[in-house]
Amino acid sequence: MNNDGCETPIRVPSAPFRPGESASFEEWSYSPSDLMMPDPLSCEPKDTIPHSTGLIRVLGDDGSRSGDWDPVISDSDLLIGLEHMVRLRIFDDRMMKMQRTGKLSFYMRSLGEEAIAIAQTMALEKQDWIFPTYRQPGAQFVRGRDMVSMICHCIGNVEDNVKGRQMPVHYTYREGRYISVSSPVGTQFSQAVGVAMASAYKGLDEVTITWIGDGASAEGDYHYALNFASVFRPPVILNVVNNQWAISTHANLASGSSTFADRGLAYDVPCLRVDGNDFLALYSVTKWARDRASAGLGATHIEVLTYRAGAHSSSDDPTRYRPSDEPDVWPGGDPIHRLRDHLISVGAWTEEKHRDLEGRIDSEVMAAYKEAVKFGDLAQGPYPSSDTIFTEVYSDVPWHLQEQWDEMNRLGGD
Amino acid sequence: MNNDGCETPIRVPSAPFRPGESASFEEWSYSPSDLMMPDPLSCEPKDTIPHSTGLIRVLGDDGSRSGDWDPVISDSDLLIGLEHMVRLRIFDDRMMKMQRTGKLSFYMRSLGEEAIAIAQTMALEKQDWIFPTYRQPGAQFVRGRDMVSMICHCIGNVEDNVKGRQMPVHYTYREGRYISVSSPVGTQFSQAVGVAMASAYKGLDEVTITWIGDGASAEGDYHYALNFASVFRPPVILNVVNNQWAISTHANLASGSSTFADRGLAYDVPCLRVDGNDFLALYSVTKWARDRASAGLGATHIEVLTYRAGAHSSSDDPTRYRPSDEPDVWPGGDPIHRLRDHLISVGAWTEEKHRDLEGRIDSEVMAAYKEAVKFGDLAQGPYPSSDTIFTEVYSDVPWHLQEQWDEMNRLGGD
Amino acid sequence: MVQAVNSALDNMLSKDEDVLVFGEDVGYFGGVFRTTDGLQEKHGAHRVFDTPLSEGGIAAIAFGMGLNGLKPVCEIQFADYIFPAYDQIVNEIAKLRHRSGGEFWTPITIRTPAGGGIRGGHHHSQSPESQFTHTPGLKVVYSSTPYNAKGLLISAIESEDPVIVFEPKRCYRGPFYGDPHKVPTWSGHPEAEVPDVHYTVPIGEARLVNEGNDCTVIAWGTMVHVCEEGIRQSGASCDLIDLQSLIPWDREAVVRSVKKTGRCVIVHEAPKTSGYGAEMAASVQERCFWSLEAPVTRVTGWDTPFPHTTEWDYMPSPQRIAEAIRGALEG
Amino acid sequence: MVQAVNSALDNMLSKDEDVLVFGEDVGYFGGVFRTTDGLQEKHGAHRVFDTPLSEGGIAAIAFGMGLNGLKPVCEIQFADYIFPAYDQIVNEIAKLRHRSGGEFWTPITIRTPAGGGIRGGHHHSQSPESQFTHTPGLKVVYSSTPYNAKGLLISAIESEDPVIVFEPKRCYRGPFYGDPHKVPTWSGHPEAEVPDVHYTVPIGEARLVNEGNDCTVIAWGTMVHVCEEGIRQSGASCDLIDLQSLIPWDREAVVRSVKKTGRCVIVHEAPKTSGYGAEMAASVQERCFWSLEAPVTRVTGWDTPFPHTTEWDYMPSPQRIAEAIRGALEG
Ligand SMILES: Cc1ncc(C[n+]2csc(CCOP(=O)(O)OP(=O)(O)O)c2C)c(N)n1
Ligand SMILES: Cc1ncc(C[n+]2csc(CCOP(=O)(O)OP(=O)(O)O)c2C)c(N)n1
Ligand SMILES: [Mg+2]
Ligand SMILES: [Mg+2]
Repeated sequence: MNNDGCETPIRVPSAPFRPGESASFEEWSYSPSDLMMPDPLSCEPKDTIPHSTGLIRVLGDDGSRSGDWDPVISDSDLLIGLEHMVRLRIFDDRMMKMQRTGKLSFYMRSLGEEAIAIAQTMALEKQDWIFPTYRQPGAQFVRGRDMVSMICHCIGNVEDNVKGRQMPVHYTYREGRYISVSSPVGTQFSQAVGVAMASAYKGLDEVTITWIGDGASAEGDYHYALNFASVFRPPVILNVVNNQWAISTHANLASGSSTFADRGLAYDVPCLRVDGNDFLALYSVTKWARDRASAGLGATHIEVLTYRAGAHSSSDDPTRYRPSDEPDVWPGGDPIHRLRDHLISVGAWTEEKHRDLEGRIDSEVMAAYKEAVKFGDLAQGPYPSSDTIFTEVYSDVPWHLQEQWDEMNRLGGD
Repeated sequence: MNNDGCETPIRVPSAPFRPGESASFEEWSYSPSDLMMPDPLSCEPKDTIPHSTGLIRVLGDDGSRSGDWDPVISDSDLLIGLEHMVRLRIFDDRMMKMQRTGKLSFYMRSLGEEAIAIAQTMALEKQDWIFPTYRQPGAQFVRGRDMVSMICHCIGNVEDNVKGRQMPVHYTYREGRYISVSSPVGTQFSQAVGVAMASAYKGLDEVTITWIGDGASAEGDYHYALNFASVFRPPVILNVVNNQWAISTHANLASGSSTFADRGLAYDVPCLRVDGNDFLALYSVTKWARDRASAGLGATHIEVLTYRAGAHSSSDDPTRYRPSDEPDVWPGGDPIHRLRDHLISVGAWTEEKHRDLEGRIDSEVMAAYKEAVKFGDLAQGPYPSSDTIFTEVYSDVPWHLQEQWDEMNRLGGD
Repeated sequence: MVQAVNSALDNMLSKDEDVLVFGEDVGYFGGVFRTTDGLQEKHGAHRVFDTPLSEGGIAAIAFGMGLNGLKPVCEIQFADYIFPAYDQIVNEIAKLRHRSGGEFWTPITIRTPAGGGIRGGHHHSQSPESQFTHTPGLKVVYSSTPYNAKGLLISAIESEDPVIVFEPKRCYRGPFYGDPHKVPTWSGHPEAEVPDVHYTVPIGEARLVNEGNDCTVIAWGTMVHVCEEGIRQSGASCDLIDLQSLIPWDREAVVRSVKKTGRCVIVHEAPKTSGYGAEMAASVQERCFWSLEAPVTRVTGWDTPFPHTTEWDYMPSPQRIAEAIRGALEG
Repeated sequence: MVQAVNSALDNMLSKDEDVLVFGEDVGYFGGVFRTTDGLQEKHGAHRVFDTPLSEGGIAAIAFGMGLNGLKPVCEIQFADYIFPAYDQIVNEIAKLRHRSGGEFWTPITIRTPAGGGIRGGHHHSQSPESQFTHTPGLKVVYSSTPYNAKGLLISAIESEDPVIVFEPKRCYRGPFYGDPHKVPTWSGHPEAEVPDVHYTVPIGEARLVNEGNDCTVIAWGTMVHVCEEGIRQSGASCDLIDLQSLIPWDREAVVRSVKKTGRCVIVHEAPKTSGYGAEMAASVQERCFWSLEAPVTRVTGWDTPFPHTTEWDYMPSPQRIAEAIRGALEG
């Protein structure tokens, strides 16, 4: 049946395409020359009205870079970004395979969204705080995290720094100022404002970046974040990653509005809408937002337009709720291919080098994986000791936990 | 000390004026001819951009009515509205006096905001649902509620239809489709969307109107209401009453934005900002919103700009946090005087008639009050029987409540 | 059990046009646990639909719909995610009838999959029933089998009061006896025969799963099955009471049994402190003190967040239950 | 008591520049109960400030500030309004240290006035402590006098863990002995002498208010004073334990006393079912079963919303407490 609500007494919107239909999108009319870059330090929120409804792009459909937002970044840095993206994709593929064999309980890929956290983190300074959801693991590569340690977390072995307490992909990496991922969606968005308020209070040049999904932006925390940011103007970058889906729920059901970006304007916060598969544009808007934040001008609200090319998670089967060709016909392209093709077109890279890179990273991931499983995996153990159930609940172990801990051990916890 | 945060590392905004300073506002530049009235049935949300930043007025500073928004309403209906406003003000004054003598535990006036619920309810149909906060009691007069019964609630006697369970001013009046007031601020805003969705589902021509304060608009429920309204487009009228204060907290601290009205645009909902002390303008925008709702076009978001002329409640002393002259210099005027003067200027009313009206209503209120106290008051009792503690918690009385009820009676509850 | 829930919803959607079903991913897709599969197609998108990802908003619109004459049944995708709706539930939904002097009420049903055993870690494993049992105005039920999952849900939807319905997600596909390496299905289980037609399991009635004389074991949700195994391992002869309804609970069944056995062990997954087992233990000793031959004890999750890899060391195991029963017998 | 709270905040603001104080109306105005009066003027608006009316937002920014090295102390204006922040508190604040393998933590303090006796009706009277005691990772304290209000608050702020601090608003201006017609002030009360300087009342320690041999009475908040009067009326010789800390609670003090007296009555304002009295009763009978000569009983608010005009029939009265003590003595 047609679940478009127009014929029903109550209006219930629907996804644009459902299985059995064939998805088709109009070609993008957005081009890199559409939008000027306002001066970050003198820009007023209302100056960003065009930026909140248009789309900031740097990489054109032909792979060339242009426009006002074209950032200053060296090809060698771009190659680093490309490498991280390739790394993340291969890493994800490996983990997904391992999930199928029971080495992990669960997995979530960043497929199609690799550019986001990688480009944005590269645009920040080392002291800046990253407050991610489960789809920004790539930031850790930028911050230098050891892949073995990431895998140890995912496979829940004795070296997992989360100590087997949370599901895979709930990374924490204090050294890289990458804040612990939590499952309840949205909560980090408002918390990040507090992190940034503390930086401001201490007078430090620290910016906090955070993300929320198109789906999760319906939570109260979204409103808290924007509103507190609008009142206290802390140095925070608030990204809504609109990948068009929240599990099976299309963004049409997340909001009745056309863009997420423009929501920030009502809070008197500048708003940018950026092509989330365009590494250069992401880098550029993030630098712009950081410049403002660092100058004491407060938050920037960014809609990152992308497409969740894979399943929501290893538990999900998107063919049940969207046409299987939808990812392919979506006009935003693949973020890795787009940056690769650009670098090739300017002579900084070649197809062959790319294949070599993929090969090298594949080996790197395999090696890391082999190293990690030495410490155990979910299928076989060893797991973190069951003692980790009782530690770090509090800063100390209160008597009632100690009593229960003793009881567990008496009854033969390991 | 100056608590303007500009000199502090963290930005903390302040109220524009504090005790010891003298308040001054610019004269309003808004005039009734500023804004056109778009056709309610063809208007797109973005057509209301000017209406969300300007101010819809009908009554000019000179007491004349004009402009596109001037509604069709007879002078006799306006006189009814005037009478209800006068009634509410005198009622409030009486209750406040009685509060000081202990006949009520607590009271909240609508001083300066009398026009809002009265004009808006008059613009609706009988079958429409009123979902108020504590500052819209006036709607009950429009719906014909007996004043004695309202007083019985406030003084918590045996005839209180809330049965002594909630504080004064937490009216409920099912016959008038006036839904029970609850203390947690904001909750009614999102609930009202559900009430309206049910009306739509049943295919009835019923519209729901609700209000939220400038302060309370920071709660998650505000976001839920707007977002669900934007997705499901039920027949609901969502008012933010910006009376500039939330207890001691100025609207500057409720939001960083300039108007509350324009927030709805980001949810693709038409937005109007209206002079909340202008009876005619309120009536007009509400009719406009109802026409849309009733035609299946969904919600309208309205900022009602007014000023809380009195204390927050009987427990509050506003001279501690704002200049005592602030209410007087605020340029919005007094809603009763403005309508009175208009009606006098068109020859439909006279000063003398107004004084007579006040006298008559004063007697009416006194008579009602005397009638009500016959059933007891908070100082002397009798109160609703303590049995009312146990009834209507559930549709029946489960055994554990029965057991406790028996225990109370055994121990000498009355 | 998934089909039983689906069947309850299907029956009620067919029987009463005031029934609506909604929540995150429940519409087109049919729910992440598939409990609403096919219902949108059958009953229409105006009756079975997806909502924005906002538990607070879901509860709020349910409140309003219930107030305005409908019987909304909403799903919170995981019980762990019910907390953004906590204010709407405990301050608003629970109190409407009372606060309005009986003028308004909102007879809604909130369904939510709860409990551990699916490697869900901190936030896909919690069993927050006790945080709702402290709120007057709410009824709270917790199913354990396909039969009572359907019967309790229908009772909840038909109730004139708001009801929170916990469903043990670990048992959606089969009972769980405490051994993670065994994955039995429901087929052949006596409580898995679910009539297609409308029937109810009344709110307030417990189910006697097992009869015995040595000790009374009280449990709900997944733990009912784990207790069966625990009792077997203990070698004792026990009454096993599946409470089914937490508010109101079945006083007669519990008191009768404990007066008979003189001993009582209460088992639940949630942390011990202030879990619903505390209320059961407090009530049992208040009502049966002179019959008790040993303290009432509790076997529960530890007072820590719910872990991921070590969840089998967290959830009450048959061994722990057996040991507690033996402890009770020794007095 | 208001001054004691104010003094604690003032001491800590002076001592530690990482301490910030904020919430609804706490800045310029000094709080609707005046507990933060004068602090903004003294310490600056960057350290003591008003926030938007959003309890969820307040808790969330406190989380972030605590994570980033500060010691935020936020106020929820009434405990009834803490529920919009419930998700941030129970799913986020409580679990951060554990979930991050100890990499991050947020040592925040949430203060909130709780309890009845001020004619507050449904939503200005609730005492929701038990709804926080079920969440591992939180510490929970409940003051009753000026002395412990200050000492517990300082301990909370200095704690490395998140602490919820309930303050009995009925006692802000004076103790309450259960007679609404008498309004004593704190002056002359032994626990009202509050040193200006920094001192602590350690979290986890109870206070023995009264010593006796017949029965142990356990209470917290306003009820401590009502119990004094109830004990007097009962004519019995009782240990009166002011629990002060609910998580963790003082096992030694409670067990020692009940083993001595053999009888125990627990008193709180919140509804009975799943109130913290359930945990106390369950724990006491588990730990002291063989010493008990009567069931542990509870005197509590009824399992209904909190009423307005009839609140004196709702809150435990000295008479009800006396009757429960006599009941315990009769066994
Ligand atoms: C509070 C809460 N409610 C529900 C869920 C279950 N859930 C996990 S992810 C998800 C969809 C999120 O969609 P979106 O925010 O768009 O992020 P994306 O997965 O697309 O990156 C849902 C409903 C959750 N984790 N937290
Ligand atoms: C959830 C919640 N938090 C706090 C309060 C306490 N409180 C009552 S009214 C109020 C201020 C409301 O201001 P506003 O929304 O602007 O409405 P106004 O009083 O100006 O009409 C506050 C903080 C409450 N009632 N509910
Ligand atoms: Mg998404
Ligand atoms: Mg206001």
